[in-house]
Amino acid sequence: MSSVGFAEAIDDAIAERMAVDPAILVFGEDVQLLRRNLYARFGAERVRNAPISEAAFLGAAVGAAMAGLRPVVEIMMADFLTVAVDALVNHAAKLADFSGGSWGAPMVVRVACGGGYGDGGQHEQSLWGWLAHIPGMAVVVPSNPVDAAGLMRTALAHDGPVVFLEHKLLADNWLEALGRGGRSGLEFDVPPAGARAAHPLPANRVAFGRASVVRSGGSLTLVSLGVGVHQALEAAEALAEDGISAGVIDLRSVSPLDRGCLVEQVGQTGRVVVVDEDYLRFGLSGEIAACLLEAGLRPRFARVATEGTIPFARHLERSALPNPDRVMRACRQVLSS
Amino acid sequence: MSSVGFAEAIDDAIAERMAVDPAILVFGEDVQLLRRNLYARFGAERVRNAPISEAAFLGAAVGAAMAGLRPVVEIMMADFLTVAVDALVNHAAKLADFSGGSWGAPMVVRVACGGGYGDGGQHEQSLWGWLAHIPGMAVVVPSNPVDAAGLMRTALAHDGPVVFLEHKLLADNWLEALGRGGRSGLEFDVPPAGARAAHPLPANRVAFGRASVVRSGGSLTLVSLGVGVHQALEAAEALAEDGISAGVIDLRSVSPLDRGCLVEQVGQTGRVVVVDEDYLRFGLSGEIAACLLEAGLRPRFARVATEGTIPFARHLERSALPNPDRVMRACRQVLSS
Amino acid sequence: MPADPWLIYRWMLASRLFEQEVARLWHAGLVSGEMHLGTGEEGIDAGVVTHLGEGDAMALDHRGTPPLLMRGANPVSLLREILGREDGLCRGRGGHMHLFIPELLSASSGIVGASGPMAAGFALASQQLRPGRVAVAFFGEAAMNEGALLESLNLAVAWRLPVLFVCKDNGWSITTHSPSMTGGALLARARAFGMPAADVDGTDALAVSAMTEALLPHLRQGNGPAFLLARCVHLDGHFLGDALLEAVRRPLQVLAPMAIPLARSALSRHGARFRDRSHAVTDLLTRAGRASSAARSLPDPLDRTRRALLGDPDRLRMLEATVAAEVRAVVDVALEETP
Amino acid sequence: MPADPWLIYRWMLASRLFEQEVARLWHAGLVSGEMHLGTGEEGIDAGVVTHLGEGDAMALDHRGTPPLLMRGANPVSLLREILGREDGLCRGRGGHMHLFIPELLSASSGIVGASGPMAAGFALASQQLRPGRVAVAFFGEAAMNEGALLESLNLAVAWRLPVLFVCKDNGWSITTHSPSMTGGALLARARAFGMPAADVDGTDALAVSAMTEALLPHLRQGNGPAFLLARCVHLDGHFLGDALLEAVRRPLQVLAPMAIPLARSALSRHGARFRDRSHAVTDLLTRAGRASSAARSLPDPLDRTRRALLGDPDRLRMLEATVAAEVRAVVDVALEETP
Ligand SMILES: Cc1ncc(C[n+]2csc(CCOP(=O)(O)OP(=O)(O)O)c2C)c(N)n1
Ligand SMILES: Cc1ncc(C[n+]2csc(CCOP(=O)(O)OP(=O)(O)O)c2C)c(N)n1
Ligand SMILES: [Mg+2]
Ligand SMILES: [Mg+2]
Repeated sequence: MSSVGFAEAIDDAIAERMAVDPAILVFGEDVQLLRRNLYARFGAERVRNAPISEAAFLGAAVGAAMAGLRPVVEIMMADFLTVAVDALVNHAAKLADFSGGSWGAPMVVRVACGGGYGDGGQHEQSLWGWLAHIPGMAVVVPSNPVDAAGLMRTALAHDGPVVFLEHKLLADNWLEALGRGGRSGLEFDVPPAGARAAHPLPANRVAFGRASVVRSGGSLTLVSLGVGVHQALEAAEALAEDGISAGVIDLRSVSPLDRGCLVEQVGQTGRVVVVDEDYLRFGLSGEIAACLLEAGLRPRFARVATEGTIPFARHLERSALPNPDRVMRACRQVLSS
Repeated sequence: MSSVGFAEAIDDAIAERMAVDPAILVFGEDVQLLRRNLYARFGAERVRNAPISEAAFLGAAVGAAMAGLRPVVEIMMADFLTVAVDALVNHAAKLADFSGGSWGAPMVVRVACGGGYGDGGQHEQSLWGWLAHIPGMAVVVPSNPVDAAGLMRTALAHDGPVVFLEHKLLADNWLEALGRGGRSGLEFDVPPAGARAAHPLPANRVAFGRASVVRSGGSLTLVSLGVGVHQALEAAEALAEDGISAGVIDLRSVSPLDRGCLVEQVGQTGRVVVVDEDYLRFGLSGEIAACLLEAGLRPRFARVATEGTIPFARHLERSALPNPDRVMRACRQVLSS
Repeated sequence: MPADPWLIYRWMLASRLFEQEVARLWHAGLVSGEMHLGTGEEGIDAGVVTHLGEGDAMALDHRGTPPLLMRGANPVSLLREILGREDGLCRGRGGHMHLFIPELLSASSGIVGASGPMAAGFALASQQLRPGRVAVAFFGEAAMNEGALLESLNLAVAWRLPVLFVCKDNGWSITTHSPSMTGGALLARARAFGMPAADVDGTDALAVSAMTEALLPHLRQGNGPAFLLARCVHLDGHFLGDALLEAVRRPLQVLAPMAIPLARSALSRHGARFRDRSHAVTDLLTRAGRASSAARSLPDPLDRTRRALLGDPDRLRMLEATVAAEVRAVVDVALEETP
Repeated sequence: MPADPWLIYRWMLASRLFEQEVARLWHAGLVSGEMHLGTGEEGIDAGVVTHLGEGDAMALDHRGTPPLLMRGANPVSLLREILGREDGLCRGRGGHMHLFIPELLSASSGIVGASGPMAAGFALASQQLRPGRVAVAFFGEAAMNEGALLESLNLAVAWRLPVLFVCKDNGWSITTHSPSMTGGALLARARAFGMPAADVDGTDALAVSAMTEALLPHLRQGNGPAFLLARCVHLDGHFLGDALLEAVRRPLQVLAPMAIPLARSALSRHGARFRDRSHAVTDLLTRAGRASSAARSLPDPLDRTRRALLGDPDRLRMLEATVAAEVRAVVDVALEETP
């Protein structure tokens, strides 16, 4: 059976829309090679390499979006957003509010994120909670090719800025370039169901702010996104062997956050474990806690996230990032308390 | 009785240490005028104006700190950190971890923050939760001159990066320059106990990660920082008239966060309202919720924070930022639920 | 098409009178926060903006009011925005630093340097959707040290974007004398990024206009960006209530309260050598004077342009009366309560 | 003090052999993640670093290993760090892009352009605490488009900081040909910020050394920064496993799997005009060739320096044998298990 990879699914969704919407441009560092299939089809005007000037070209994406284009701008890694984040925080995200609703910046910022291949703490951050803190932009994090394509379709129809984060363990081209580098015999915890899907993919959109209950379960709710979803599913399988029924929510979009789904699921189980590859504090896991409390729930709560700078060494990295063992421990903790 | 203003208290604490520690340098845009008392005493080598190049001079502060200086670097407003935040996120905050503990960057980033004087959404952000999301740096937010001086003393002895946020409603020089501009008859909600304190100030340090219980109360705990503390106190006073005893915690430092104090106080009251001028989602208020749940508490919870871009118009701004009315409503809500 | 001096003067005057009203309202406490006026830079704004037309875009800095007025923005809704009214241009959300008019492809930002990338983006859209149309970036000379702006100079060259970078050089960044913080010369800096660059006396609106006219064909023909450096003075200082300017205008009121803590601090035990301290104090005391003498060193651009029109005094008087009446009417209407 | 070619060659060779070992270990799967080597830029590194001494600082980019070795870093602990061992230089936390040696005032960063501000900070500390000592910033030519680096050029001039900006120009930014994304000329760009700038053939270590020697007094005497532009080639491409380089070395294996989707995409309905598509495909197919012919256009800096030493073949043979033995020993010791 033929299958589609994660990055390919996204590229195809973009190509689909580029073919009918001449306002879509793709630009960023090395995109002519990275997105060579788009380049070969749409040419150098619409698929542009950019200088290493993230502040300028992300800022230009905002202006371009305001003036009638729909840019898909690539920032190689979430870590590098730090040099350009003003364009998002003070411009793209604020435009609709500042202009009293009269102007918008329909743009997609496509960014590779996440770790698990030993590249060190300036190249493996996730930062989705950090980005979502700023009101005015959507932040989405697909966990599989079907959702990735569906979310990209929505992003390309959205009327404001969207940060589209693709995890490097799922996007095979990134993992190949940054982790494997043509070497064979290396091991990465690539979740097969996250990295590839059956061909052809469904052609639907995935709405922002709609989580997906990827496994139902009555005694515990795992909440995650990106690669974490697969770790959560793995933990849920293991718990099932002990007769414990754990549900898993794939958030898919961080902002907007599907509070309804969270409240409904956790309302049934009374126990929640958040699996979040972004930093532990002042981020997504906290927001979920607050949402549940605000809804009047009083759940048992634990979280598995990244506590400090991600270490380079693979064995240290493994325990710094969420992993199935850590998830299992957190589950046992909320089950026993 | 003579008194000391908020900014003056900070300047004095810096002068105190500059007099004995030649490694301390102050730099940033316009600091020769902004910190003219330091300039007049310590001269142009140690109090330096900088070009409008925040990324370069904040980055240079990291290098300078690594090479033996202790810079106090000023970024005019928290909003402008967006153009320079890479120096904090990927460099200052990661140095100790990256170097395996062998190197540190003792530096203080002094930043004006907060709103309440009608300056619009690119000049009134707080962003402390956003900054605190990144592990590896301390983030402190004093609510009065005594704590401001005490926290600055600690910052100047700290072995890593510290972001020191001073609220513009408390720092009279900022409010004068940006809000009043020499005009008389304008009204600002300046909390008197936050803006000035009796002279002389105590000479002690205020430790990071130590909240202060500024009012004790058994039926509800208000948690805040900066100007919000005074709004919380005002709400607590009003509740007292209805016979409700509300305690108030002044966090003083966001990172590290005093989880112990939070758990102890909320453990007693079972009800908590967070008053946070930073953005509502994925920030401080969520982190507090998570800390309480992690500690096994199941409190009634509400939060008053900034939900969207801060509007320019004073009346819109007032209801976008936390204010005593909003705090009161949240208190009534957790009391009635 | 060579500039019409009458039109240019008309817009300069309208902008000046409008901003004087803004200042009055601000001083009266009806406008909150900071207030950065463009008074003194009207020669640059008018010289450039009068060359723009349908489909051309503008990325503005914290002094966005004059270019917007000159580009034909509705002055009533502009003033209402500045007043923070919900019937203002941006429903009171933006204020004077965040003015947005999609129909005019014009947007401001309070982040120094942000107009560079914004204009590059506008120009990219022109290149793809509206060939021949250009984008102007307005910014001050101190913004030329901001990374995003420097990057945008390069980006515009690399992508051949039709951006006219207009650097309004008043020599000051709030209280800092810009040459003291700027390496090399700005014109050479722009040229080194590979674009044509010219400088002009920004108090001479007709010269600015002529230079703009000379540069624009390069952009409109798709050859990439150009850079215009124009000197000016901000007559009302950095912002209203500017301490430096006030120190000159009302030395006693401003300097006296500073003097005691300053002297106390300068004379404290432990600190720099005496020479360094006295240099610092002298610097503080003379900086205000330097700022104001710089101001006096350049003519008011309005006077200068007006002189070119003195040959027809009747028409001039008429024009001035009309513009004044218009601005008065704008203020009256803007201040009206809406139902 | 004029450079000792023996010393320079010694360090170039040590670095080359060390990095070849790193490459071997990386290919064997013992090193994780990306691997950016400095092979090919040793002429620049050695020509500069051999002029540094106690108190001088280095801010490094993603190719930090050669300068650190040449500055005297412990090669065993360096290699262990690259291997991700807890007995490595940074206890396995950093890896090859994040190498830190406080005693040598040397720090790396994987963020392009970050070495500029970092070096400015090091130089500020020199100015205050260690007059006469300098800081070197190493970076690639494409980093010259990063705002933070551009700002740091200006900052160093404004504050007269003793920074030597060393731009290692290999002409490529991963798969992008740098001239296509860079406006103007880099030497002029640096000069326009107001600092002396020189260029040199970076494959000629002795020329680099002489030029560095000529520039450093300016810095050590407190006159501010200088800029050195040096051409080079990265013999192992952007990083190990570099697709462009591999496409040249193993065209069938690399290009074949790309060809089918590329052709399918280039021939899809809806898209650019045929001319644009064919231009894109040709560009992709020839880019690898261009990268490799650029590589072949410059000599290997080691060969070149070695030629200067052929007059004393015995000494040369001895030196090479010693260095090789040293590096072998380093690898052996580094790979040992520690108790
Ligand atoms: C990124 C950023 N840094 C600092 C500021 C504060 N600030 C506002 S205007 C200004 C001076 C700008 O000088 P210049 O660019 O010459 O423009 P001018 O005000 O003289 O017209 C500064 C430092 C800001 N708004 N944004
Ligand atoms: C801010 C930032 N943007 C992008 C990258 C990804 N990146 C790493 S190296 C590189 C190319 C650098 O080119 P150059 O500066 O010429 O150095 P070279 O690799 O050729 O030595 C890029 C784009 C990064 N690490 N940091
Ligand atoms: Mg200026
Ligand atoms: Mg290069």
